[in-house]
Amino acid sequence: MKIDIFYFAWLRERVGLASEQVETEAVTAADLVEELRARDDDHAAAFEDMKSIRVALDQELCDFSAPLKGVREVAFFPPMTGG
Amino acid sequence: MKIDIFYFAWLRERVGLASEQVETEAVTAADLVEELRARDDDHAAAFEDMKSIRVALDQELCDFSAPLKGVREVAFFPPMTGG
Amino acid sequence: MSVRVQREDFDLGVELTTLRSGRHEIGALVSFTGLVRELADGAPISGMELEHYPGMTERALRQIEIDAAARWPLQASLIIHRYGPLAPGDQIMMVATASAHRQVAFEAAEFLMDYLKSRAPFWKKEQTGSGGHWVDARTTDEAALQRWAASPASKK
Amino acid sequence: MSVRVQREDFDLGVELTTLRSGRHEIGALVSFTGLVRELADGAPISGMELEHYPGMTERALRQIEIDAAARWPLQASLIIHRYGPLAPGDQIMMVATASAHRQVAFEAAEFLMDYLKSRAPFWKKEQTGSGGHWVDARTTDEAALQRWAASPASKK
Repeated sequence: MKIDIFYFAWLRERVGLASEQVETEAVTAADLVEELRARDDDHAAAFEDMKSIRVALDQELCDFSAPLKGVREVAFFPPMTGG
Repeated sequence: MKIDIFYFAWLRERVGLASEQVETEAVTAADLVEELRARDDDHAAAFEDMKSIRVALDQELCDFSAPLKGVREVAFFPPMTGG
Repeated sequence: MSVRVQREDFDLGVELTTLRSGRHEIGALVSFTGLVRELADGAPISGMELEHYPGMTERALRQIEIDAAARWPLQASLIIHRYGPLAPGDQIMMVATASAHRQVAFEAAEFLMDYLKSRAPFWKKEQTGSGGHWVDARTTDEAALQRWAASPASKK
Repeated sequence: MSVRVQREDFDLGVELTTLRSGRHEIGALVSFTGLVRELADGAPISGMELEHYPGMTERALRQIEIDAAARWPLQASLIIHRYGPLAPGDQIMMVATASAHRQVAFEAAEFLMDYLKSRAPFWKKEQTGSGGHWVDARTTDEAALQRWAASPASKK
């Protein structure tokens, strides 16, 4: 399946991309992270500290164990600091 | 001693006065209330329900047991309802 | 810190802008505005008269502001309270608090309101179809003070 | 109820006046305004960049407002959050809540702020003398959510 991936804040800076489209068969968000890590050093560095990373599937905050089935948009970002 | 007495809200309406000056030897605010009650029916009616009356001595909220010595201004009023 | 007791209305936006103007250490600004409701216990009111105790009112409000500043690291605060005749929808009063962080600003504003309700000498008389009625103090307002007695200052 | 995510500044006074305009059942209006502080951990900042996740931001803020309206009897609420470049003293965001009584308005405003801080996809990057720094989330912000999970709605 094709998934649009978005990166925000320092994740965007470390990956060096604001977004990318990937073809993946990953079952969960965590599986997708493993695939992305294997891409190159930038991705590996970005996903080094998973405690500081949150994931949203189709714009809803989710656990990394959440299934990707039917999901079109995945976003990775650090804890939010608005307000 | 001479004391200026002020009444507010429904106490003012029941006494029929916003203020009056009295000559008194009352030792406490409670003693002063007893003297005022004896003045006439309006005063007696105003001070009927003491649970609903507060007293300020020289513009500070006090207990009715507080001494009047040196006090120039006494105010009686119901519980406050500002805000 | 400042306190104003006045008959005339106030401009909430102007007051809040003035309060924080040029004060770049402020990160959080909280305001509370009290308004005249059109209903009193379900009955429509045509207006309200706010009586106060000139002299004591200003003293009481200043003391409440001093107490708040002693408990929380506030960069600014403001209390404005009106008296005289008011109509439904009118502004009755406002408090504002400014601090580096939001919890301080929120707590201090609630503290100001809780004490103002039960310790500042104002009395409301509402006009309804059946005449004028002095508003009863709510027991919940006196109870609201308890939480500040129980908990020590949260200095954040 | 309304949510706005925008680059441009907002007029706090106008927003609060509009929110309560003609709504005479409102007795209490609470506002919170977040401002850019001139200091970040003691170091002066020259500016800040606020990044967000277009689409998810609006969804998250709307959901937070819906959750607040389900817990408290609110007559009106408003959330405005800016993004893009900001300077010290600039307004970052505001929330406002209107209700018949003050405790409801205060609680709902704090609820909106607590959830907005930890659930709305905004990220702050501060510019200091040593370059740009992404602001770390405070553990106290995540902890602040606990009190809403623990206590049932106070419907007053």
